Amino acid sequence: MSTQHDVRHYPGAGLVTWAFFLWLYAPIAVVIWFSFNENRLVSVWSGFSTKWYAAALENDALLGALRTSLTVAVTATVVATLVALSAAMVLTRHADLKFRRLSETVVNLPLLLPEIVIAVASLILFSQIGFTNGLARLIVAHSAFCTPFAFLPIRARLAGMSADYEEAAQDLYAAPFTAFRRVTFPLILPGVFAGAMLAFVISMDDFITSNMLNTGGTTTLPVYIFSLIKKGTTPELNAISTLLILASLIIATLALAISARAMRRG
Amino acid sequence: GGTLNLYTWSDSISPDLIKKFEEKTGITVNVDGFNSNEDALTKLQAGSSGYDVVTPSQHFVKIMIEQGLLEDIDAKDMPAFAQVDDKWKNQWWDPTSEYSIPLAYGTAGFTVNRDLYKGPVDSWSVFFTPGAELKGKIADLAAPDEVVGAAELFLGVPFCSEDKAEMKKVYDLLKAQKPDVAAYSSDNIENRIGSGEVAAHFWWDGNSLKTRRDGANIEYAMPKEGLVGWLDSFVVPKGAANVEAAKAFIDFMSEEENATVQYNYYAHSSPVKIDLAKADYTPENAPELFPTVPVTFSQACSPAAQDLVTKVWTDLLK
Amino acid sequence: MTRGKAVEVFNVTKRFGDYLALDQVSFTIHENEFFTLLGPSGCGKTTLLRMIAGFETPSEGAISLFGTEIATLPPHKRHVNTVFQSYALFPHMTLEQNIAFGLENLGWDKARRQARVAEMLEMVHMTPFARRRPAQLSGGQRQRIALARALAPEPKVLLLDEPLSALDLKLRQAMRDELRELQRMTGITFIFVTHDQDEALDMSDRICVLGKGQIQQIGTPSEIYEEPENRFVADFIGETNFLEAEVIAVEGATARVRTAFGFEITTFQKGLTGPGRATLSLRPEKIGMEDQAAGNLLTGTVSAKNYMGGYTHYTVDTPAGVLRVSRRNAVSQAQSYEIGREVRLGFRDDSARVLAQ
Amino acid sequence: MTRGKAVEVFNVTKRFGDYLALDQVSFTIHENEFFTLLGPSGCGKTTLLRMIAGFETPSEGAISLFGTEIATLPPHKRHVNTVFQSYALFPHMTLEQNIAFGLENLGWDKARRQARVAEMLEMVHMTPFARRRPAQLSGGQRQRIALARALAPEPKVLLLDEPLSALDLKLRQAMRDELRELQRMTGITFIFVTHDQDEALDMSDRICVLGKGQIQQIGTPSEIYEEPENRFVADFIGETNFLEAEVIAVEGATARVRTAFGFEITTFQKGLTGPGRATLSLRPEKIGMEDQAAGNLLTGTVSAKNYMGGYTHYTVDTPAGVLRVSRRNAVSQAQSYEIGREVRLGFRDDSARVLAQ
Amino acid sequence: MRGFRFWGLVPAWGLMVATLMVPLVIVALVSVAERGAYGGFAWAFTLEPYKEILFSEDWDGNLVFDPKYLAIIGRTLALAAATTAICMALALPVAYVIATRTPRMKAALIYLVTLPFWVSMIVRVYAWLIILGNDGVVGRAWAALGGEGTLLFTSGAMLVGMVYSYIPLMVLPVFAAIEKLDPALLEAGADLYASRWTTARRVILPLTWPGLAAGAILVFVPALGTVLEPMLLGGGKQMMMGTLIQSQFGGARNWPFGAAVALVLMAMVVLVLIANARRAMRKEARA
Ligand SMILES: Nc1ncnc2c1ncn2[C@@H]1O[C@H](COP(=O)(O)OP(=O)(O)OP(=O)(O)O)[C@@H](O)[C@H]1O
Ligand SMILES: Nc1ncnc2c1ncn2[C@@H]1O[C@H](COP(=O)(O)OP(=O)(O)OP(=O)(O)O)[C@@H](O)[C@H]1O
Ligand SMILES: NCCCCN
Ligand SMILES: [Mg+2]
Ligand SMILES: [Mg+2]
Repeated sequence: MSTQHDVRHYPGAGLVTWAFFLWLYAPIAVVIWFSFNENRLVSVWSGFSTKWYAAALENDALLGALRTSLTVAVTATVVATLVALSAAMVLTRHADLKFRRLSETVVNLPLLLPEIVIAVASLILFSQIGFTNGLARLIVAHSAFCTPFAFLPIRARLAGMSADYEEAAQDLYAAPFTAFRRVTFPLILPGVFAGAMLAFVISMDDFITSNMLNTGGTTTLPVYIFSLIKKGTTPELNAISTLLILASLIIATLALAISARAMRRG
Repeated sequence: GGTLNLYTWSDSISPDLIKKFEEKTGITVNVDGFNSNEDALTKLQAGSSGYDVVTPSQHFVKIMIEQGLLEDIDAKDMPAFAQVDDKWKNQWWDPTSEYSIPLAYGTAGFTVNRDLYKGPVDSWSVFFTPGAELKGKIADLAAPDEVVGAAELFLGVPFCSEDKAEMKKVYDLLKAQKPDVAAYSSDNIENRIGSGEVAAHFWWDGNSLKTRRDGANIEYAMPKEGLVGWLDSFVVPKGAANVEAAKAFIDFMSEEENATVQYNYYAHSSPVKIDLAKADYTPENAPELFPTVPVTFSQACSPAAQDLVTKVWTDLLK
Repeated sequence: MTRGKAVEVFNVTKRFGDYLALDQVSFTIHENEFFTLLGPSGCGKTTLLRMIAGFETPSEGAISLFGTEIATLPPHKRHVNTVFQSYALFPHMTLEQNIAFGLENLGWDKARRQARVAEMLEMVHMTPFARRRPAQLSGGQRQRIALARALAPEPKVLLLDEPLSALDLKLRQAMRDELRELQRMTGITFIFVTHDQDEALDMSDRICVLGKGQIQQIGTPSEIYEEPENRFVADFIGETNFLEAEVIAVEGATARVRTAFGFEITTFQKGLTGPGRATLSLRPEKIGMEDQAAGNLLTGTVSAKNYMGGYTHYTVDTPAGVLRVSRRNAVSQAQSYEIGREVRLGFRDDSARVLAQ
Repeated sequence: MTRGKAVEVFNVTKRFGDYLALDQVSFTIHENEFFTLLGPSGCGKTTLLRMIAGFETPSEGAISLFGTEIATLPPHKRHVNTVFQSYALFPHMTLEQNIAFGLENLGWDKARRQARVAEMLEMVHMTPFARRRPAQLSGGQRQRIALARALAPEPKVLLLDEPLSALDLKLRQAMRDELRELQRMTGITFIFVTHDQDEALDMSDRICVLGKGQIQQIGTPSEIYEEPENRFVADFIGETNFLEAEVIAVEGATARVRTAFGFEITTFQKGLTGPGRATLSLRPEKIGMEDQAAGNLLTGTVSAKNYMGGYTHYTVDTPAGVLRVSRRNAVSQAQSYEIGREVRLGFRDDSARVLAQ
Repeated sequence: MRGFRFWGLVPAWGLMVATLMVPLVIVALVSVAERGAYGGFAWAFTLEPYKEILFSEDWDGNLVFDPKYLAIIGRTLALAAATTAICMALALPVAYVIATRTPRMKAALIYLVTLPFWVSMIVRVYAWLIILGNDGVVGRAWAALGGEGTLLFTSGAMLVGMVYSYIPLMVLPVFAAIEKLDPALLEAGADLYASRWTTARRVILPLTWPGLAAGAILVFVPALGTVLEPMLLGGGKQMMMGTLIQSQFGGARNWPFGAAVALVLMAMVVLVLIANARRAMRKEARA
C-alpha cells in the first residue's frame, strides 16, 4: 500500500530510527576497529595488527579475572535463579497470599535501590561482621542483586501461563510436585532460562559492587578492565573488549534464539 | 603452592619478576593496582582486604602502623633488610624496622608536554598559576596526598600545618587553579599527557621518565620551590593469608639481581642494592631521577592537620 | 431413575470473601447421565464444577462421589476428570504423551498405557496425529484430544466446562453430536457446563438452571422449556411473552386465571398458593396467526416484522399488550403480514403457563 | 430505487502480495439504505469496508462517494465514519471527549460541539454517563458510544464492521433493533459487515453475500434466503437439504427436474441452461411431517431427534437420502415422533429450488 | 502446597534481609557515627554528617551554609532528569517504528536494541572515552569544526554516556506500550478527521504514557546512582552523588558522610518511586 495513506506511517520516524541504530552500534564498532591498531596509543591509528589479541590471550591477570567473574556469575546465577523461581511460584500462584505486594517489592528491592547504596551497605556490613572470604562476599552480594533479574522473566512466564495446565495435571492424578516437574517447569523453562541468562550477564557486568567489595585475588573482569583504563589504555584493552563483546553477542543470541523458539512452540 | 595477592601502585612490579617468582616458588601471584595512597589505606581499613603485600608511601606506612593495620613481619631480620641502603633503615615511619622493606623512592612533581608547552618549567607557579598557554590543559591527581604537599612547597607552608589560615591559602591556590584544570585524575596519565590531551600533569619522576623514553615529547619539571619526596615500602596487612609467601616475595624482590630488573622496569630510584653495571639509568639519560632542587618528604600528619588537608580537598572538589 | 447416584451435592455454599457465589445448592446426578449446568455468566457454574473436581473447597456443605464424601480430597486423588474450557493440553507433549499423562500418574504399566492411548486416539479419530503437538491442531481436533485425555483414565465422572465455546458456529454444532455420542458409548456420567441454551436443550438428559448462585430449576429439556418454574427460567430459556394475570383459583398443579384483556384460562401453574397476581408466560411459537389462530382469540395490528429465513418474527400490538409471534415460513412464498395490517391471533389454554410474579 | 447513489464500487480488486483478497467486485449502495456485506471469515468483507473508509487502497478499480471518486483521498478527508469491530474507543478520554473528538478535528466551535455531543448522548441514551471512561462501560454501552462517536460528525455513510460480534447473545439481539431504529431515524446510509446470517436477514434492506473474494449474490433478505442463486448462498444462509436431480427442461426462470427418488418437479431455477445434472435445495422448515405433509410425498424413518425448545429437529432416513426436517412446537404437548418411527414427509414443488451443481 | 506458600518465599526474604535490609540499617547507623581522622568510623551519635551536606565550617571556624553538596545533588538530579528526557524523546519514534514492523522484523529490531545491553557496561563507556577523546572520531570532528577544548570530561560527555547506557531500558517498555496499542485506535483517529500529528498527540502519546513512565523509572533510578560515567567520562571533576559516595569510602575516607549521602540518595529514589506508585494508583482509581 502506498505509505501516503497508511495512517500508521510517520514521516521522519524511520530516519530517526536509522540514526539511532547507527549511534547504538558506532561505539562498539570503534572499539573493535581500534583493537586492530598496531599503535600503543589506542586512538592513533598506525597500522593493522592482531598482536593485541595475542597479548590479551596470554595475559594471566585477565584470565584470572575472567575465572573469578565466571565463578561468581555462575554461582550467583544458580542461587538467584533458584531463589527467584521459588518466590515466583508462590507469588503468581497464590493471589490471596498475605503480604503479597510486600514480598514482591522485597524480591525486587535491588532494582529499586541505587547500586552504589547497596554496595556501600554490603561493604560496611561485611567489614563489621568480619566476613572475609572475598569470593564468598562477591557471590552473596551478586546473588542478591541478580535475583530480581532472574525473577522478572520467570514471573512473567508464570503469569502468562494459565493455571489451567497445573490444574489439568492434578486433575490427571499428578501430585503437586509431579505437576511442577512434568508440566509447570517445562513450560516456564524459557522464562527460567531467560532469567538465568539475565542474571548471569548482570553479574558478569557488575562494576560498582565488585569494585567496592573486591579483595586481593578476587578481581572481577569489569574491575580489571577498569584498572586497565586507569593504568593507561592500550589496544590490548580494545582486544579484550572485542573478545568480551563477541562472547556477549554469542550468549545473547543464543539466549534470545532459545526463548524465541520456546515462545513459538508455546 | 598457594597464592599471593599483591596490591601495588599500578604497573609498578616487573611482570618478568612476577613470572620468575612464580616459577621459582610455585606460588600464583595476583597483582592489583592502586593509584593513590588513600585508596590503599581505604582498602585496608575496610577490613579483610585479601591482600598479602601492599606498597604504600612512607607517611601512610606510619598511619597504617598506628591504626594497627599491618602485620609485624620482623623486617629487620629478613634477608631483604640487609640489601637496604642504610639511609632508609629505621626511619621515622618505622623506627625499629618491624613492618616495612622499601621498594622504591622518588619525587612527585609535574610533567609538561613539550609539543604543546614551550615555556619554562622551573617553578610550581607554571603549574599552579598557569598562563594562557596552559589554561584548561592541566591535570591534577585525584587525591590530595602529594598535590597539597606541592602547593605547600610553592606557598612556603610547612607540611602538616595545623594552622587554618595557612591551609586556607593552600585552598585558595588550588581553588584558583581549578578553572584551568581539565581533570583531577590519577588514572591513565601516560595517555593523557603523552597524547597531548593535557599539556601539564601532576606526576611522578619515574613514570615521566619511562614515558619519555617510550617516545613522548615530555619533560619533568624541576621547580625551584622543590619536589615532594616519597618512598614506597612493602608491608603486609594484618590478617594476610599468606605471610610467609609475602616475606619470600619481598626477599626475592630485594635480591640484587632482581632489584636491578625491577629498577629498570619501574624507572624509580631503588632503595636497595642494585647492579649498577646493569642499571639503565644515569644522570645523563634520566635527569628525572636526579633532582637538582630540594626534595621534601611527605609527613604523617596529626589528625588535626589531616582534617585540614581533607577539608582543602573536599572543599575543592565539591 | 433406578440408576445409582454418581454425584451428590448437599447444601453447598461458596463464598469468595464477602461475595456469595453459590447459596445452599443441592442436587443429585445419576450414573450414566448427561447432566448440564446452565446459567448466565457469573452464576457460579464453573465454581460448582471446580468444587466437584477439587480445585475449590465448599465454604459449607458436602459433596460425595458414589457415596463417598470427597470435600477434603485433593484433586489428584479424585476419580473425576475435567475437560477444560481452554482444553489445557500440555503444549510440550505430543498428543500421545498428553493422553498417557494421567495413566502414568496412576501407575499403569507401559503396555497397558500404550494400548489405552491407541484406543483413545482411535475413539476420537485422531490416530494419525499421535505424534503431533497440540499447537499443530485445529480447534476441533484439540477438543477431541482433550476429551480423549480426560477419558483415558476411565473416570467415573467427566466434567466439561464450556468445552465448545472456543469453536466457531458450524463446528460447535457438529461437536454437539460427537460429544453426545461419546457419552452414550462410554456410559460415563457427564457434567456439562454451558451458558448456551441451545446446546443445553440439544444434548442433556437433565438440565440444572442456575441463576444468582441458586438452583432455579432441574429437569429434562422439555420440562425446562415447556414448564418453567419461575420467571427467571422462562425468560432465560428461549423467548417468551409475559402477560399480567389474576389468579382466580388454584387447584394443585393447575390454576384458573383471568388475564388483563378478559380471558379466563385454566392451565398449569407453579409456585402459586392461592388467589393474587400472577404472570402468564406465552412462547411466540405457541401463538397462532390468522389461519393458525385457535383457542383464545385476540385481534392486533402488526407493528414490526422480522424476516428470519426459516421463520418470520412479528411484533403485534394487541389489547393484551405487545406480543411477539413467530411464524414458520413453511412454503416459499409464505403469506406475509405487512406492518399495519390487522391480524387475528390465538393460543390454547395449555400453551400458556402461570408463574408466581 | 429512485434514491441517489451513495457508494459505487467499480471492478475493485485487492491483492495482498500474491493473495487475491477481492476479485473484480462491483456494486452500488443507495442513499438511506441499510446494506449488509455478509460472508464467511476471510472472504474480504473487512478489506472492502477499509477501502471505502480509506485505510486500504484498491489494487484496481474505483470507488466513488456520492459521485466523487475518492480512491486517492486520505481517510481523514472522507466524509465517512466507521464503527470499529472492537469499537476502538479512546480509553484515555471520557465519553464526551470521545464523541467530541471528530468535531474538534473538523473545527466545530465549542458551543456547537457541546450541543452535538449532548444530542448524541441523548440519542443513544447515555447522557448520565458522559463523564465516564470507556473502561467503565459494559459491552452494549460501549457499542452505543462507538455509534454516537461515529454519527456525531454527520457522516454521509456509516461503516460498521461486525459491531455486534463482541456482545453476548441476548444483548446482540437487543442491539439489532436499536441499530435498525437508528438507521431509520438518521437516514444515513449504513454499510454493515457481518458473518452472522441471522443478523443480516433481520436488519438489512439488501444483503451482498461475499464468498471467496467475489460477490455471490446481492438481494433483499428473502431473495437471498428463498431464491439463492447458487449452492454457496443456499448453503451459507440457513440450513438446507441438497438433493441430486436431473434437469428435464429449462423454461426461463423455471425448470422441470427429475429427482433421484422418482418425483418430477417444476420449480424456480438459477444458472441452468439446459438438461443435465442439478441440485435441489430444500429447506428443513419447508418439509411437512405427518399431518403437515403435502405435495410430493415420501416415507422415512426418524433416526435422530433434537428438541430445541421452539422447534424440534428431526433427522429422517428416506429413499431420497437423509433429510433434516424441522417442526415447530406450536402447542405445549406437541406431537413428538420418536426415533425409529416411520413418518410421512411432504413438500410442495415451489418449496424446492433448482441450482446448478 | 500450603507449606510451600511460606517456605517458597523464605529464601528470597532471607537473602534480601541479610544483604540489603540489615546492611541498610547499618548504613543508617553509620550515617550518624563519628568519622575517624584517617578513615573508618567510631560508633557514636552525631548529626554532623548530615549537617555537612548543607553547612561547612569555613576557614575561620564558622559554620556557614554551603551549597556545594547541594550543587552536586542538583547536578545529579539534572543529569539524571536530562538523561531520562533524552531517552524518552529518542525512544518514542524508535519504539514506534519497531512496533509497526512485521513480527519478524520486530523481533530482529528488538534484538538489536537489547544487544548492546549485553555488552559490558564498562566496555560501552570505554567506547565513548575513545570516541570523544581528542584523537577520537567525534573529538577530531569537534576540533575540525573549531570546537573549543575537549569534549571529554564535560557534563555533555557524561550525558552521552548515560543515555547510551540506559536507552534500552526506555525503548523496551515504550515499545511494549506502543505494541499493545490497538492499531484500530489510530484508524479511529484518522476516521474522525484527525491528521497523523493530531492522532500522535491526542491518541498515541497519552496511551504510551504508562510505558514512558515505566521507562522513566528504569532510567532515572540507576542514573541517579551512576558511577562509571562521571568517573570515566566526567574526568572526576564533575562529581555526582554516586562518585561522591564512592569517594567518601575511598580517597576522602569519610564513611559517616558517605553513608549520609547514600541515605539521601536513597530517599530521593524512594520519593520518585512513591510519586510513581501514587500516580499509578490514581490512574487505577479512575479506571
Ligand atoms: N477466585 C475467585 N475470587 C473471587 N470471586 C470469584 C472467584 N472465582 C469466581 N468468582 C466469582 O464468583 C462468581 C461465579 O463465578 P463462576 O466462574 O463460577 O461463574 P460462571 O457461571 O462459570 O460464569 P461464566 O459463564 O462467565 O464462566 C462470579 O461472580 C465470579 O466473579
Ligand atoms: N494486510 C493484509 N496482508 C495480507 N493479507 C491480508 C491483509 N488483510 C487481509 N488479508 C487477507 O485477506 C483476506 C480477506 O480478509 P478480510 O479481513 O477482509 O476478511 P473478512 O471477510 O473481514 O473476515 P472476518 O470475518 O474473519 O473478519 C483474508 O484471507 C486475509 O488473510
Ligand atoms: N609509580 C607510582 C609512584 C608512586 C608514588 N608514591
Ligand atoms: Mg465459567
Ligand atoms: Mg473482518
